[in-house]
Amino acid sequence: MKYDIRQLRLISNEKIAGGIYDMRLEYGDGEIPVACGQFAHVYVPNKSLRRPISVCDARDGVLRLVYQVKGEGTKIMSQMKAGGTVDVLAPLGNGFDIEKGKRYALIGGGIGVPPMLYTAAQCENPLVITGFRNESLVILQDDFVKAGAELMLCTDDGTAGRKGFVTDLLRENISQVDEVCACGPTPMLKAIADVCREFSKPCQISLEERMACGIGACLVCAVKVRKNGEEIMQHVCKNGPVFNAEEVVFNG
Amino acid sequence: MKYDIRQLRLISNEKIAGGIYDMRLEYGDGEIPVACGQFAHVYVPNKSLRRPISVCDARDGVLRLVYQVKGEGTKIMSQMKAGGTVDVLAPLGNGFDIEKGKRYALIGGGIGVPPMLYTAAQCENPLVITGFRNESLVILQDDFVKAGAELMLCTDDGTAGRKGFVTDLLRENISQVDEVCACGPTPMLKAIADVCREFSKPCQISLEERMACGIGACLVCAVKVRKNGEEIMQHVCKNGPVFNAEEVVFNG
Amino acid sequence: MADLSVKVAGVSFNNPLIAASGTFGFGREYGEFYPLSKLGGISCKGITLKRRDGNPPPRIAETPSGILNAVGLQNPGVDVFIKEDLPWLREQGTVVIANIAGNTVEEYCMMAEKLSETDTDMIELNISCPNVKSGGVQFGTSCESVGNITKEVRAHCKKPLIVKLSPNVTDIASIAQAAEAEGADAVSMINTLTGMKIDINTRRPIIHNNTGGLSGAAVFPVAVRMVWQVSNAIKIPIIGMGGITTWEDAVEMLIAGATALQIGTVLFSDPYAPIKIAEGVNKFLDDNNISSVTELTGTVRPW
Amino acid sequence: MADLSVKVAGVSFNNPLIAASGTFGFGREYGEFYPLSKLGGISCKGITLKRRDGNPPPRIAETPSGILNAVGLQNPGVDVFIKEDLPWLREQGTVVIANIAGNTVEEYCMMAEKLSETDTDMIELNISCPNVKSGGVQFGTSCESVGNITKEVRAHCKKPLIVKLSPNVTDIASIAQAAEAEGADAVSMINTLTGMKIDINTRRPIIHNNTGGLSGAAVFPVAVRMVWQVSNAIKIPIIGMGGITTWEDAVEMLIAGATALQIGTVLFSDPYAPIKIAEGVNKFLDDNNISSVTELTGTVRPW
Ligand SMILES: Cc1cc2nc3c(=O)[nH]c(=O)nc-3n(C[C@H](O)[C@H](O)[C@H](O)COP(=O)(O)OP(=O)(O)OC[C@H]3O[C@@H](n4cnc5c(N)ncnc54)[C@H](O)[C@@H]3O)c2cc1C
Ligand SMILES: Cc1cc2nc3c(=O)[nH]c(=O)nc-3n(C[C@H](O)[C@H](O)[C@H](O)COP(=O)(O)OP(=O)(O)OC[C@H]3O[C@@H](n4cnc5c(N)ncnc54)[C@H](O)[C@@H]3O)c2cc1C
Ligand SMILES: Cc1cc2nc3c(=O)[nH]c(=O)nc-3n(C[C@H](O)[C@H](O)[C@H](O)COP(=O)(O)O)c2cc1C
Ligand SMILES: Cc1cc2nc3c(=O)[nH]c(=O)nc-3n(C[C@H](O)[C@H](O)[C@H](O)COP(=O)(O)O)c2cc1C
Ligand code: FES
Ligand code: FES
Repeated sequence: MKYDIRQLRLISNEKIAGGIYDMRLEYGDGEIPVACGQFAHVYVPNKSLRRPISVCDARDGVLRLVYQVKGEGTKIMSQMKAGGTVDVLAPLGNGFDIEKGKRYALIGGGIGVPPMLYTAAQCENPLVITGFRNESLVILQDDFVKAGAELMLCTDDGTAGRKGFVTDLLRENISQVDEVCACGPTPMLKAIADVCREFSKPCQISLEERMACGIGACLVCAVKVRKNGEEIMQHVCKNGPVFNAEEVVFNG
Repeated sequence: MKYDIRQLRLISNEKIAGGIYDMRLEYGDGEIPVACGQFAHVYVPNKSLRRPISVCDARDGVLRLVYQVKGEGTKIMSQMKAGGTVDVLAPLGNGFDIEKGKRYALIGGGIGVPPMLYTAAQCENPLVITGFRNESLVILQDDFVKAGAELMLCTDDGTAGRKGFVTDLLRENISQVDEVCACGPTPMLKAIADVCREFSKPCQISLEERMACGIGACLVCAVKVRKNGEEIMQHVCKNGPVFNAEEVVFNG
Repeated sequence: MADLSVKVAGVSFNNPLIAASGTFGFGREYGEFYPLSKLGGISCKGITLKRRDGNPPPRIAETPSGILNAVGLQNPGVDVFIKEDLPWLREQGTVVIANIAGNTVEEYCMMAEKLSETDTDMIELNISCPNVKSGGVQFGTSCESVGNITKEVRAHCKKPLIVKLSPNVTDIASIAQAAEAEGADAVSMINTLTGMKIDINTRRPIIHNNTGGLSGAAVFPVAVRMVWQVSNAIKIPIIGMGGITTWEDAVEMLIAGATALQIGTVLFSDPYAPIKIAEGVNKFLDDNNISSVTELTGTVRPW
Repeated sequence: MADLSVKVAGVSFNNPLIAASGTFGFGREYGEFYPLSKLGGISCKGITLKRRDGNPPPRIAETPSGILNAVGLQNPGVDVFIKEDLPWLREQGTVVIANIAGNTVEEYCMMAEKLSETDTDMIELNISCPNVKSGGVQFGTSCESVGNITKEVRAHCKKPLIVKLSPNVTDIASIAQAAEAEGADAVSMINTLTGMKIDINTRRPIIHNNTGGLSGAAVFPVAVRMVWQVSNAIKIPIIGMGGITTWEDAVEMLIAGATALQIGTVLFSDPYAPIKIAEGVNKFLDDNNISSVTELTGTVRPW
């Protein structure tokens, strides 16, 4: 059986920035069978749907989920107390494809930053570019440094790091890397895909879509992709969340 | 404004018998403005309806509710933790009418026993008759003794106190009292009403009916009563829960 | 402080929050929580020509995010209402809507006539009560009968006339059009969706009437859909209801097409809900620099 | 250990728990949680004559105790289903129900013919999908059209035929009678109730199709009521569904009149739900000394 639901013990669940929480779950012995860019589908009591949250880290037997409180479900998550258990269906989806010997630019925008941490941990000397709206939302900078990344930071308003967008930093540094992986808001992903196309660099992007089953059965999380010239429907939960940027039909 | 909703601090919420819990709430300074036989309408998170629970005691600034776990709402109540708050709409309804100088028999059956405690505390030397299905469900015996009652106990199967029904004990002792007050399952109330009629003793009974508003506005908790020869609808929450047994149309 | 006042069929409400018929009695009890002038209005418990005792209990059951009820229109009759309750209600500083139900079209007309001679502000035609054997919902489920009863009552009614629609129909927009065509000044919607709950141990329906009307948050998405469909089909205003629980729900219902709102089931867990909702709507308007709540109505931008 | 097996239209199911169409795909994914032979059967994702891409996302929203969906019948088309999915499904040791939807009556008939030549166990006529522009629910909302399509498909169908009913109607019992009269072997009910949810900040419907179908616990009381009404009106068996979440719900739906059950939305929070529900039903039967689940069907004792 490929899928597995576990009741994981909640080690800690702390606020690390404005409205952003860091949940650490005890996975049990041995290596956690999860790849960077995959996600966990988190059960929230009294809710009909689980919440998809990317794996932020999975080293040392601890599954780490960093999430922003948006609506009711994430609010309930933020109130979960250490010592309790969290019902997690993980890992799901296809993550980033990291090849040995390549240098990667890993780009995260806002709450798209967390999955880049475990991804950075799989890369050799990655260039990590993180962008946030303002200083109060900056997260995980120390973690990236500890993971051995070359780290860049920008904010929309210049209150932390450079003022500007991740695409500015990408343009300036794209010649140093072989491939780009990115996660963040759709307009950012589109812009990054454009830069990569311009410089002929392969680009992998992690998409978001509202989900139900999380495993490819209910077909709600559709995304249109172009394969061999034909437009077909794929699903963020099963075929993604990571897609080849060139294949995604953004206005689909 | 007659009605008041308070967030009361939960002092303790302990299991006192099979499936039965004793919830103590800090009401605040001064005397609690509640009469014996009145009830509290308890808010349960995520539920559309409050749960009506009789006041078991209201002395020493502590509102005490003793309740049995029946369905989802009382289950959630039983999981509430000391230190938290409980949203309580109280007091509601009309309680027992206790006159000075009269001797009362106070009869409780099963989970109808708790409201008799605060009632006993309002009476002079009451005769309290408590009945339960079996030993594992016996509650509040010490409390009645402390409240100065003459206490009798019976169980259906004889595992505690006398084997038999509260009506047996009532028949044997009815000559000692002026009036009877009772709370418990409907068949028991009917039987008690019959005994009282036989011996021409006034009888007040506390009824249960499914409720919504708890204050007499929605008309869901209807009970048929006979007043001046005419059958009319009254409401357990507003006109009751305590009714004159002679007036209640039981098959209504 | 945004302007929360709205107008429906010429009648002005201080705010769009009206207590829903049947959940608020004739206002006396909730008036012991707060001054009723804090509400936009009160839709009174459904009134019939003669006194009714309603259905035997149990009359209520709880369901996921909702409730079922089958009160069966217990009320003292229109004459007692006019004599004993209306004068008191009139003094509370809020709009008074008389909700009426009849066994026959003639009964509806007689009540409309009697109430037209009082200072009731509006009349709400309840042709959607699923919990009574005769009268109620069977008038409300076909365009012909809705058109017909609206026309007849209109001829006997000097007050603004609201027709209350049932959601238990295939095409609610056509039914609303029938009411509009025959002279309704507004529609209110939705009444309850018929449902059932059975005790698996006794195998008895929990509600003595066997079926009951479903209300509360569970039905909110259905209510929003219907309000949207109807707002695209008619020009007269809509009083939206069905599961409104939070101020966000209230804003959503207005955006879907409602001009005013009724609030019922949420009162049972929180009697203060209409006041909290009015405050929440006000804050939303202020935060978004919207000066009047009327600017929200029908502004949904469908895909 | 009670006997959980049931028979619908001559087809035997190991237990009454069938995965609901559209929530379970063609079974492959949930087959990675448990062997599909643990289920009574699988109603496959709705199939159309030609491949369909479905509606643009978002296709789902959450509501109180429920969800709205508007997938819009995304599927690979009947030929691909027969070639690529059916053979695999056939090997899983569970009953296979093909759920079909067409743009025209002819398309339904062509699919029924094609599937009649396969080893599909049963065909479920989806005339109740609220999320597609043509086809779907407009076939399912009048007695005439339900009678007509049932009759036509019946003539082309050699498999047991289930007609799936829409709850978005005034009188579901008459519609079920129309299906029965024209040769349906069973009805399944209910499909989703049409609903809507609007983002109050963007004023856009959350679901790109504007409206979606409401399912989950919120609709359970409506489903129970409809199953009860229909069971009083027809003799063919009912496959009951709509919000079944716990084993208690399953027992309640059987008591209301269902012979078998479909389980959908609850899978999204708990993929193991059908198995847990089957265990719960079994324990209930044992605790009550009932030897077969079939003894529950329709045993409600109305007041
Ligand atoms: C593959 C994937 C990975 C994600 N990783 C992260 C992460 O690491 N950290 C993080 O903070 N967020 C992440 N998100 C977004 C996160 O899932 C949503 O913010 C969250 O579901 C919102 O739930 P809510 O209860 O707060 O909001 P509500 O508005 O109450 O949610 C209502 C429904 O909409 C869904 N929904 C709302 N917003 C989104 C969204 N942006 N994407 C998908 N579903 C949504 C919810 O899941 C729920 O089903 C991810 C989304 C996907 C699809
Ligand atoms: C005036 C009054 C005083 C009461 N005092 C006590 C008390 O002191 N201790 C105690 O244990 N119980 C008391 N009850 C009964 C108590 O209210 C119910 O046991 C409780 O509401 C069941 O809720 P639930 O969530 O466990 O059950 P569920 O079955 O989940 O409840 C579903 C709905 O039915 C209602 N309901 C179910 N059973 C009853 C019932 N017997 N009476 C009224 N409503 C019911 C619930 O309130 C709720 O609205 C009293 C009832 C009334 C009317
Ligand atoms: C207990 C109860 C009694 C009701 N009685 C009436 C009534 O007499 N007349 C009427 O038109 N609607 C009646 N309704 C329907 C409500 O007015 C309203 O349409 C419905 O409950 C949906 O709104 P809500 O979800 O906010 O409660 C009643 C509803 C409830 C819950
Ligand atoms: C995501 C989703 C997709 C669905 N697709 C179909 C479908 O293709 N064909 C169909 O007949 N019903 C479809 N349905 C309806 C279900 O089969 C079922 O009738 C409904 O969801 C009620 O049951 P539930 O509350 O247990 O989910 C779908 C439901 C959902 C939630
Ligand atoms: S969430 Fe079900 S297919 Fe993606
Ligand atoms: S509960 Fe509303 S009248 Fe008694």
